[in-house]
Amino acid sequence: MLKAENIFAGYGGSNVLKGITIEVPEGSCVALVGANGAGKSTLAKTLCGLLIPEKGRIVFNGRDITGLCASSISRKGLCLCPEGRRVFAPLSVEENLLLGAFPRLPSIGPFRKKASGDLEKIYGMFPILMDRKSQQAGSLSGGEQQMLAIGRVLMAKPRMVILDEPSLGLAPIVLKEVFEAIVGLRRAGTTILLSEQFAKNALAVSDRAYILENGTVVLEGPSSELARDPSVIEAYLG
Amino acid sequence: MSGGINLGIKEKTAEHLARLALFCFLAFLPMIWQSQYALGLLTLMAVYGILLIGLDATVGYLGQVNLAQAALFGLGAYGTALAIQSGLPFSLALLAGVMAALLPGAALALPSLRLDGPQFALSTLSFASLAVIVLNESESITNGALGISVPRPLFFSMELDARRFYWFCLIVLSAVWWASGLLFKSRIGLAIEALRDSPTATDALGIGSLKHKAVAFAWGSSLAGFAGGLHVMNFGYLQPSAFGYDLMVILLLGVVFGGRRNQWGAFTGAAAVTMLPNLLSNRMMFSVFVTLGCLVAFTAPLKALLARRRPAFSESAPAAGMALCFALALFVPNLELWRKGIFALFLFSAVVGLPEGITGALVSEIRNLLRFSPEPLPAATGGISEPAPSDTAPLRTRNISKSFGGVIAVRDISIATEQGEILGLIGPNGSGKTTLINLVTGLYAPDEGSVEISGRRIRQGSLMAASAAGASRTFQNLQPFSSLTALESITVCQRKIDKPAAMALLQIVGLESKARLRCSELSFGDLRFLEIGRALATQPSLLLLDEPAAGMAKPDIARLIELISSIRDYGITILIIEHHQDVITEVCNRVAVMNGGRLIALGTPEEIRRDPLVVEAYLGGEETVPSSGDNHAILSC
Amino acid sequence: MNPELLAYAQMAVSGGLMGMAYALVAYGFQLTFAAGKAVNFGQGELVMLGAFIGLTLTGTGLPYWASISGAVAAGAALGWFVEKSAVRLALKQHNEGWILLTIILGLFAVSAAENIWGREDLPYPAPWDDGSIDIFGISVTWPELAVAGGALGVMLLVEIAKRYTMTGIAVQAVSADPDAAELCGIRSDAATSLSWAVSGAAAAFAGTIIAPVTTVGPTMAAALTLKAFSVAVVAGLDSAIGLVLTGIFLGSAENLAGFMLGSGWRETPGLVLLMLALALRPQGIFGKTIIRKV
Amino acid sequence: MKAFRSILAFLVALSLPSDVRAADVVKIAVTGPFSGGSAPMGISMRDGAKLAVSQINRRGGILVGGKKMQIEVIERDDEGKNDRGALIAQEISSMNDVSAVIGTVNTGVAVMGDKYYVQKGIVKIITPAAGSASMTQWSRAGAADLPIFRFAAHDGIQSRMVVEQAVKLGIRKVAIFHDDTNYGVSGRDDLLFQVRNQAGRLSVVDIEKFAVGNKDMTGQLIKARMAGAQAILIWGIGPELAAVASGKKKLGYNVPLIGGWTLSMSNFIDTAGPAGNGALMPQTFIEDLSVARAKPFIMAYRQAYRVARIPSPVSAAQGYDATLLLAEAIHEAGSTQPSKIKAALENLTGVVKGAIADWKKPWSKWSPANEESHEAFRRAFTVMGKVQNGRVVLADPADRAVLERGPGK
Repeated sequence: MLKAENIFAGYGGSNVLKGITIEVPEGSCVALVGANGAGKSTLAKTLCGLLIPEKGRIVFNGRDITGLCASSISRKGLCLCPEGRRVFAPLSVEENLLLGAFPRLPSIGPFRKKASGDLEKIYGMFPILMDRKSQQAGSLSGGEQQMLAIGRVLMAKPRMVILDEPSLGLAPIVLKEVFEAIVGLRRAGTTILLSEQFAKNALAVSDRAYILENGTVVLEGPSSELARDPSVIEAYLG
Repeated sequence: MSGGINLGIKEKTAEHLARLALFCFLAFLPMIWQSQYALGLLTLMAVYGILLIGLDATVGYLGQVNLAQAALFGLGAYGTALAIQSGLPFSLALLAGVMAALLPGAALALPSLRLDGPQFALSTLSFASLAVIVLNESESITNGALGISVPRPLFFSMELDARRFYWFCLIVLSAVWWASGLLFKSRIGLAIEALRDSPTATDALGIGSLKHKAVAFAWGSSLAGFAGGLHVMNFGYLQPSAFGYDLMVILLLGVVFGGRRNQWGAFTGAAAVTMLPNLLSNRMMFSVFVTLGCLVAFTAPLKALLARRRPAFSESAPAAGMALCFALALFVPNLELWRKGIFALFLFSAVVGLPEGITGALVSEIRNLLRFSPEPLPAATGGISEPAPSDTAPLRTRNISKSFGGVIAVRDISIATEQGEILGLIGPNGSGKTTLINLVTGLYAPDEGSVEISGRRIRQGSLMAASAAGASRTFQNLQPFSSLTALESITVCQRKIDKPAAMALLQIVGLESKARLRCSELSFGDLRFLEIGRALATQPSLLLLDEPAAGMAKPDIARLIELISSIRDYGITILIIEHHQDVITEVCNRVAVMNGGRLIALGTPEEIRRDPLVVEAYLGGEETVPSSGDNHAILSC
Repeated sequence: MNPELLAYAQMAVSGGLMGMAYALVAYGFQLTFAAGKAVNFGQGELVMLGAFIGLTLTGTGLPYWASISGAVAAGAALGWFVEKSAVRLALKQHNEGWILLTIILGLFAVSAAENIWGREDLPYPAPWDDGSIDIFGISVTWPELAVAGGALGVMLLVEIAKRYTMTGIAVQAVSADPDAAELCGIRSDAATSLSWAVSGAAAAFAGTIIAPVTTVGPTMAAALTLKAFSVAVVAGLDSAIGLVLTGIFLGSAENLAGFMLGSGWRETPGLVLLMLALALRPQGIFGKTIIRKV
Repeated sequence: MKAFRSILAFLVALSLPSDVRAADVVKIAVTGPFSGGSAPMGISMRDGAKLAVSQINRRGGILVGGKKMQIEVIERDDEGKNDRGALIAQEISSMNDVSAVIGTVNTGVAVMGDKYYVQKGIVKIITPAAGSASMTQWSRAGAADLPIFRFAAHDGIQSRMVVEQAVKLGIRKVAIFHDDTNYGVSGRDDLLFQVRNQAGRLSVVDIEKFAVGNKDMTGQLIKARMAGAQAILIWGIGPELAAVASGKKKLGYNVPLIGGWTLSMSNFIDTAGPAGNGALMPQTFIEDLSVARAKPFIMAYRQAYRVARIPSPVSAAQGYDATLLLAEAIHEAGSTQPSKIKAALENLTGVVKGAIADWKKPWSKWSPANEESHEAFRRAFTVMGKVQNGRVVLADPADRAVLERGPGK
């Protein structure tokens, strides 16, 4: 479904990613694991068009999407749920969700009505969002914001979702709910690329994983094998 | 380093020689070009030169769009005119002009210097409008719209005819040029440049911002007043309406056109502003200029087209502007009627195509063609200075908390450091580490709790206070002073410029060979080291390093570890946020672990490694992952 | 009523009505500021061009409403052009060049207008009677009422569009977080351009409703821009209602100042208020505070 | 390189002392605001002057010392800005081959620039600037010899007529309105002086100032009405005058509006519309085809510049007549030298048939004690005009004789 070959990318001339190649098969859940600063978020941004790679090729669903802007990539069905949630703070929860479905909603007219079915599903998945639907997104707690961010991505009915650090800054109890949501997504057959600093969690929910260090892939394989590999733990705690 | 002819002299010397040649030429010009008109133009050019060098202080060096210069110019002119009317001699009259601009300028500076960008522009704009209104309405003093006429006073019992007056203006211009160059190469000037590049870093390093901004603004205002005084002596008649919006726009654009942050640029701008209205009265010459402009403007897009790529906006827009000018030159019967339009087109092309102005573009051309000998570097002596020993903890936080829009970033943290220790601060991303440092250094005011540095309680939300108490920091997202060299980045942070000591610091961070390079030319890793050097230059007792190893290559990390240990050996306390475990294990005496805004563990690196809470925080706990078998909401996506 | 008091009331009312025009132009600033933290220092010139284009279209015999629509469309195109040619590049480069470029474009607009329509102030015909109506001794003209009504109407319309259309919500999303909006499939650039186009349209509309009161000339809007800036800064660039209130207040205040201190001092309340606001509350009376990030 | 050379050539050309004068050309300069707020006046004046030049050139030129010489016009736009005007004066006065200058609309420009002409002895005919200061500065400075002449009904005359008109209408209390420019403020002072001369027959109950660009005069008008003014005497430029007229209409404050000649400008008449009807102003010239003397000029102007109406008829006619007078002086001087032209202007012997009048010795030898010596217009040949349905007509039909006969001094 998604294939990135030999990606070099970074900010202001310095390359954070130094030749990364990964592949995400359709219907699978692939994890990107690595310490902070290893380049997970940079890779996620590059894949979905927020960063233009210096070198390399990205193919999604059989089409070359290298160099396309983020909105076009998102319209093609590859959606990123960004690091730090990035909900639209001044807008209401429901508006945030509607924006997820922006490309397929009419710009004027009964867009709420058209999206109501999808909204129902999201509210079914995250009942807390239903209670808060007319509240400003900025006033939600961190966990609620993360739910909202995931919900927003799902509204787009993506073929594939990249989840960038969904656990960022969340309390453990809240984490559980987030990961439940991810497992739910998987079951529904959505292809997922999960970039995650909590290796155990990531390996537990994914089929395959890539271990990143310093902008390169140092280890890859089925998640269950990697979870048992002592060098993974070593890579984390030094 | 590119090739080119080696001149064998220093760039500074070459510049001095060029300037000398220019002034000699200007001084002799009235001898060969004997016309009252020419003299009038030249005098006006010299006066505008002074005015624009002043304007460059704010527009160029401070990087703020200042729309008050024309009004300050007018105030200065009125000050001088009124002083002459009341019988003051030449020098006192000029001084009165300077004061008449400086004092209102100061009144304007106090509120507006804290502002940025459009807001600064707006406050100066409204000041300018107010000043013209006041001049026009205070009929009893300024004679209002009728204007005032004054004779040129005697210059120490000597009568200045037009030519002598021109020479006098030239002398003043050269003095102002020299002084301005000196000011902006001094520590104040460096601080101002640093401030433009990163106000956060200058605040955090205690370089001080408001004071330096005020100096630059005051200098600019005084020059405006001075120029105003000369202006009224030149023309002998004043009316408030002459100092309105039109003049303001023309002056501003003159500086931008000529090139900012450079006295040559201000002078070029003054020449352009003076000569431009005359350009249109000679059609032949105008056509030549436009043709030339077109040639220059079209090279960039043509090059792009030849290289088979779409020309960028900054390449095609100037060409379009000049083409439009060309069309006007061809088809418009009376060019005078299009004066503003033509002016606008020229400027548009210049601002888009030559962001550094005419002189900026020329200077870089010259640097390509010619090679100059480098400035000699001072020998390194001195280095890190040891903080005075004290009994109080270098850093103590008491129950501080901070939340942003519903998300609690830091909750109830109390830490204390011992003198000369390295305290590591680790935790997963988003656990609140940087927020904690921002609270400690005063960037954020805590919602609750207090911070003490070396026993001094830090005023809430004040970066300067933390710096004054002896805390100095680096930044996770680099905050380089891009337009300064590595050496200048260090000296600007020193309490008093001490180049040998700065060289020594560069040596310590391993950048002595790159002392002359601008920060914009340094690599990411070099900048990280430079930030540490910068922080050390403030002679801190507490050093806060925010992810110093982020983005560094392996060998650099080894160097960093060595550097941090050696800094500690001087007795400086260090608080370090870091993700690289090897850095933490090798240098830290103690490690504090944060998760979800809380402090979850504190101990030696060994203890921390074995702490199950920490392991869980980093790797994630089993219990957070749903067991397979649970029934979940299923989406039909 | 006491004639003196009546005079004050008269001044306050006419000022307040014209203050709505300031609010409308300031609203144009608010739209573009939300979209990309930039404002058009040549907004006044768009007002002027809008008025001239409206005048020309009326001159061709088009009905009044059609000519206004034409002017508004042209204003939208011009606003879009300003963003494309002056603001976009400079904002990407993070320098203050855009301030200069918008001033320069304004300068060119004035020059072009001088040569196309002449330098003289021209009267602008309006379909309503130019007489006045008397309300408790205060005379109000129809063109003045049209200014107030038109300004309110346009702002209301745009606010409704912002809240109750998907495009409007998307534009708000872009101003909150352009990258995140891109990730939702919203073209941030297009949304920013749209904001500038709407801002230009509002300016042009302002021109067509102000012109019957003030006449049309190349320099008609120079003073207006400054006042609109005052309103925008004093109110803050977040709240449309704040702009209206501040506009009315400022319009009345300057009329009363002119009346009491002499007409030369008319402009001063706006300017003093602007300086005070910048010094004491840079985000504006109705604005929100901004958090600095490292 | 090419550009540099042409710049150099330009500089050299400027610096050459032009002894080598083109033998059969008389150079005169026309300066004024051709852009900016006063442009309608400047442009009308310039076009009037150029019309005269083209008529003279078509007839073969001026006969100077037995030789026909063509007139060449150098145009300079001072934008109505003082220092720009001063620079232009410096430029023209250092050209060395310019015989005379016609122009200047803004009094401030004249005050700042004319000294350069005086230094070089270059003849200048000021038109249409009417502000008192442009001539009084010379009498005050005690200039013994002056090459500056004025060809406009100066504010002294105009304000006297305005005040007399108010008295004639039986008005006792007036308000003075003026703009905040040099022109408006000096007009106010002239009006106050004239009112004082009326020995109590008239009193000023209110003085109101307005800014250029101000379109809402309600406040000023309310104050004037509260003060009980029965007429408004006004000094300003077109658009703002129109704002006063419409403000009066809005408030239903129907009192006469009497002011300077600028009330005849098209931008007042058009902008004010019906509200401007009845405004009274002194005129040296009225664009009225039924006046036989004016008709040829009006027709020629309208044809040459393809307009249905002259933007500022007074400026145009004054520019035209001033040029004719200058040509006559050059002819009588028999030389293109400024000093001789000046002497000829001070003692013109021929009669010049202009659009405004038949001019007989309009100026005399300069005397610092009496600025009138270099003023061409007198009270006697200025009439009151009145705005009526978009045109200026004679306020008193009896004055037609003045226009037809012309003053003839």
